[in-house]
Amino acid sequence: MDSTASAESIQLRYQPAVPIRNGKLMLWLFLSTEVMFFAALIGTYIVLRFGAAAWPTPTDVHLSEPIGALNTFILICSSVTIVLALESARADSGGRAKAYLFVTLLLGAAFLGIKAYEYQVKFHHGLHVDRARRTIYDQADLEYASGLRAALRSVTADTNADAAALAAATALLEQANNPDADPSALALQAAEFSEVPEAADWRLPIVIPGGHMWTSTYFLLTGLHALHVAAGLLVFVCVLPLRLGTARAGLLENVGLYWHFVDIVWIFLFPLLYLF
Amino acid sequence: MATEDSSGDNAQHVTATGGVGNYIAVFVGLCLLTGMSFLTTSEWWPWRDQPGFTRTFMMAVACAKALLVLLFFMHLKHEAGWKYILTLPACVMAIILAASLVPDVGFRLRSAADRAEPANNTRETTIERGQENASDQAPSDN
Amino acid sequence: MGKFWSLVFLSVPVLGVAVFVAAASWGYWFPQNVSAHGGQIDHLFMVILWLTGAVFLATEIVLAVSLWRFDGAKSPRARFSRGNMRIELGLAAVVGLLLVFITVYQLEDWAEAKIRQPDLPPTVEVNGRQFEWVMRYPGPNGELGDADDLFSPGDLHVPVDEDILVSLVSEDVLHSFYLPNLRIKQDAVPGMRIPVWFRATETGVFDLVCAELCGWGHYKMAGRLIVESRADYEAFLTRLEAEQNEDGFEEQQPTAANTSQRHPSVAEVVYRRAAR
Amino acid sequence: MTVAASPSPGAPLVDANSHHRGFLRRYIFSTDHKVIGLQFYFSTLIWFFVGGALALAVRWQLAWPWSEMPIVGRMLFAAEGGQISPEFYTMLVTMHATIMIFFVIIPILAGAFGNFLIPLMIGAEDMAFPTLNMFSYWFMWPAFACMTASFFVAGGAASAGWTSYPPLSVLHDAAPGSGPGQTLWLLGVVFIGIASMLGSLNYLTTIIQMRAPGMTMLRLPMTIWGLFITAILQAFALPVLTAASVMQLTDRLLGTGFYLSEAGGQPLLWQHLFWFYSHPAVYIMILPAMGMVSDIISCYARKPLFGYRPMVAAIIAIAGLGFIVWGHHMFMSGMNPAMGTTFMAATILIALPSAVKVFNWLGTLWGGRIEFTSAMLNALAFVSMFIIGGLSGIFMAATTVDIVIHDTYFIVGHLHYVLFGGSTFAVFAGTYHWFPKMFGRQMNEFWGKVHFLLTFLFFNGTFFTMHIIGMGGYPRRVAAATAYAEFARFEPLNVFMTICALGMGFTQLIFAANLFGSLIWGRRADRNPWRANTLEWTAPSPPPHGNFDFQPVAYRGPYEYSSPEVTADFYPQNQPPDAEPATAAAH
Repeated sequence: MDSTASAESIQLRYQPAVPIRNGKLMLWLFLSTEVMFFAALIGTYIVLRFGAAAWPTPTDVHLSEPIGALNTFILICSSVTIVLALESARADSGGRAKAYLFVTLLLGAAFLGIKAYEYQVKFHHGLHVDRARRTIYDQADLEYASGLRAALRSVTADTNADAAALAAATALLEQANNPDADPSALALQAAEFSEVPEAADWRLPIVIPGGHMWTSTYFLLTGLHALHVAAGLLVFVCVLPLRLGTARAGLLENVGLYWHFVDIVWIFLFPLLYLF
Repeated sequence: MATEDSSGDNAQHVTATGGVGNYIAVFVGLCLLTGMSFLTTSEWWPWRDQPGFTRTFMMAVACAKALLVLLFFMHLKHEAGWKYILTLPACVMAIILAASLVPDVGFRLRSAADRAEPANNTRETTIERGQENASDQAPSDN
Repeated sequence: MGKFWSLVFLSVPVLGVAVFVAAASWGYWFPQNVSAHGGQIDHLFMVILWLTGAVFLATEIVLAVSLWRFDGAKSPRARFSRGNMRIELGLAAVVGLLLVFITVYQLEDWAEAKIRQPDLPPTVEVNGRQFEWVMRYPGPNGELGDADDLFSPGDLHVPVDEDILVSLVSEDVLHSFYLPNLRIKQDAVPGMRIPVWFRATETGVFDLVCAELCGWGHYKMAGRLIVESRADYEAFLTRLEAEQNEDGFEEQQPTAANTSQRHPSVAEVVYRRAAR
Repeated sequence: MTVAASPSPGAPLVDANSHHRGFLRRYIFSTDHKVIGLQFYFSTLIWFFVGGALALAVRWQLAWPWSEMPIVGRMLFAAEGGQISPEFYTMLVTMHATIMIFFVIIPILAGAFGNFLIPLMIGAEDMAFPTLNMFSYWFMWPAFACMTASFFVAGGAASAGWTSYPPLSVLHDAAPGSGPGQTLWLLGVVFIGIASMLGSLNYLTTIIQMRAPGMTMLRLPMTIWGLFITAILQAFALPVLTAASVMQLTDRLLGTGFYLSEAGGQPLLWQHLFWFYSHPAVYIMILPAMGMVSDIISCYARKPLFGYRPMVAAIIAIAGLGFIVWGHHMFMSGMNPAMGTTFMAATILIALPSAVKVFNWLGTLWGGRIEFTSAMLNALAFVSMFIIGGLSGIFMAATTVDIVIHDTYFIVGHLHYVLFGGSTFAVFAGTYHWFPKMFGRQMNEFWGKVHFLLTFLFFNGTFFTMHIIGMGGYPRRVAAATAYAEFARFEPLNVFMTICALGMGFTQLIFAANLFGSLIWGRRADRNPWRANTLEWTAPSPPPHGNFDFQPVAYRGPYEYSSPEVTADFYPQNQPPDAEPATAAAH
């Protein structure tokens, strides 16, 4: 045929190299880029963590393994529900697919909720990335001593404080004000002081060697993973109103592939961050 | 025309899957594996004093879990040959990247830890091959 | 027009060679070499220059000749040829051998320059900071890194004809310790102590250049390398010690604290200060 | 041949309504790959002139340090008496490199030519995901906005070098532009990363799935191969840069310490991650150019490309090796020297496929019937200059020799021979070659040749000299080497280079005038003005929305020029073997 043929009705034919939908191919390629993204992040974590001179233990940084395991379990459940949603869509039962997808959405939201609770615990103990709000120091040095002084001053200025604890705080402040005071000794005393139940909430600065790098890597890895989870939830919300029959099985499959990938990333993050 | 027909139709590309029973089995397997790696933190774990082995074990468990998800939930078990082209390069590249960071970034800082200098000196590191010398004191430390 | 364009392209190899010949004869060449190992590096450069120069001439001349010979205005019809695998493989083999030669030929020199550290105590610590070099020589007890060390900014004094081991550190950002006349270049990285070694063969005053962008004052981060006889070098150390002890102020305090008082670096200041 | 009506994804072939759409949908938020390609083309052209102006300012300072710049100096730096301040100089070098690499070379090759050519050359009606394609262009705009804004914030634009090495780029007080300017720079890089990633995934899917019947992978034109491999490089390498940039952003904004040794981080970590992207990026900037040049040389030599399969293998080899050589940027960085040896071996190996490519271009020319058009001349310049750039690269690859030339002008000369002498000449060649297809008009040949000749001469004058001062050890990125006694002798050469650079800069105005003038007054072009074989020349000029008014089918490879099977000296890919001499859609 030649150029004189009427163009209006032509549908071009192609010669695809792989027997899958374009969308699915694109999604797998996208997952490859995501693999590289997380490889860079996890690689960074591994080299910085195992190269570090010191690394905090889970108790140092209030990291709860059972909660991490629970979150792992939730994500695994959500992986099952979304694959069941896909099966239902393929069987053309849109209602069931929708129900499964909704459960997946709930599980994902639960994951994020637990994550938020974990973050809140960390923040409560002064484990921020933000230096200004962090009460942990990598080492007992002059910087630590000045941080301790500032914290003690705000404690002693607090009029509602418990009398006994207040007296202890004033005594410690006197010591800390001495320019010749040994920061390590101060750190030890401050740690004991933090054990006093009434004073625990005052959050005196503590020394956790490697604490800075721990907060950096923990919040970066879990934060970017949580962003991926949130993006997945957003997609669920967009997909839910559609009619999830056979025609949408491809779409649901793509969404599922992405969600499983997010699950796999967490499967690696859980032991690396919580159990190592 | 010699070439095969193109097909962009969604319905033609539904891959066979193992069915619901299969998924439940995989789910149980994943839960068991998670339990196993969680067990390493408990008191009953016999290799508590061997972190190297414990970590290897946990990574092996994680790889097994990832493989289960890939094979069954992501249906790779049932896909054609393209699955290798689309998945292996990224995995290989990821491993190359992480592995090549280790000798340069990981080991170098490690040598600082091995020296076991006093706490105020942990920032300074020495190139591995460099012999120890008295000048390790960091000039900018206090 | 084919001949004209052929000559334009022919001018590349002709002028290219002319530029190198002219540069060599008018003194636009390597900096004067005053190191024991520099001659070998210059030799390697020349080996690669001759090899690549030959390839450069051959390819550029073939290009110009084919433009001259196969000008479309006078050729009847192109010769139909899809290529010749045997020539390709032969070419690949020859080039491959050349490349292997280049690689292997300079392995030994690389090991000498960067891997086989001489077994001697560091002669001097060179500390890069914005925007000057601070040298730290061992004091009277001959040990680097203790209280009697001698500091001197700007000039690096080394004895002639002796193996020198420089211990290279940086206080704030990346710098690069570059001695053009000694064929030495090495980045200084904060947090790392990198050994650099050389042996100067001639006395004189040479440039010490910063070769890594280190901020607005990068262009003026110049020092001088002063290669002098053993006697002059020791006289310099004695003079330096006398100058330093006149201060009186520094003798009692530990050196490290001294250093940070005298040279508060950008990194230290920023890290110390609570983040904004 | 009949048209089998099989369903295909995407819009119908020729949208009957396409001519009735609003201006906004047709030219601004268009999903048509050709419009998007041209949007990329003109955006990058603007940045090309901005980046060029910055380069001229750099050259001015190097030739006549701390002297008053005529006209411009009075306007911009009245406070400093019209002279460039050292702070401003570091900003100039940083932004010149950033703009030229991220906003000109990469988007013009992958974005402009990639978008325009991929569907046309493989016989598709559009990209696989037209809307996504549109987003990949519009994600460039936040990046454009960030970089533009960074010039106007306190402290000025980023000035830590385009490599943005920490700690200089992380510490707020370390460099003048390390305030908001550096943050905007990083955000810009992240946005470009997203745009390029969307684009490259789209290209990959399109090339894999939407080739016309008969267009097997080994019948693809080299341009498509170059773009295909480039897209793979981008897909695998870019996420690493994005991750690294995110970490630098959190270091700067949130107080993490990945790159700060005081916090237990490692400055070298950034260099590893950065070069893991940026070394493949070097090939992202050259592989499509190599492909385009292969097509153009074969077309104007009227001769099949010499060794098509070796050429494809060479591109794949370059890309594959390109992933494991990033360490050669770090030989002097304090990296483990033993690793340097491994990286050197891999790097030197890259010269092998590069040599194969050069040899094959020469083999294509030998025995041809060369037509000296502007496109051909620029493509020949690419070959000639790439030889120099490739050979000078061997000096740096050899670790020991790298000790003396690392961070000197030898490197600056080398990279400009590859990026300007290579990629930019290929961009010129591609523009002259595909302009008729883009706009249905021809560019002016006379001014094209004048532009070529002047650019070629001035280019070599500027950058060849850099090898000489680089051998002399002249360090790069210094505002003036007046602090060093050793380098004073090179001042006359600096003046010479600057004069050439100014000449080269102003020569580009000829190109701009020719380009825009030809849009209006250019001679009308028919479908196939160059008598070329590839499929894009069988579509109308310019092609309508949907590209083809017939079903393209490939019967042979793209380089059957002067084939003994036909009397014409070209044999279009879609011409059925028995249909001599009717040249399917070519008039």
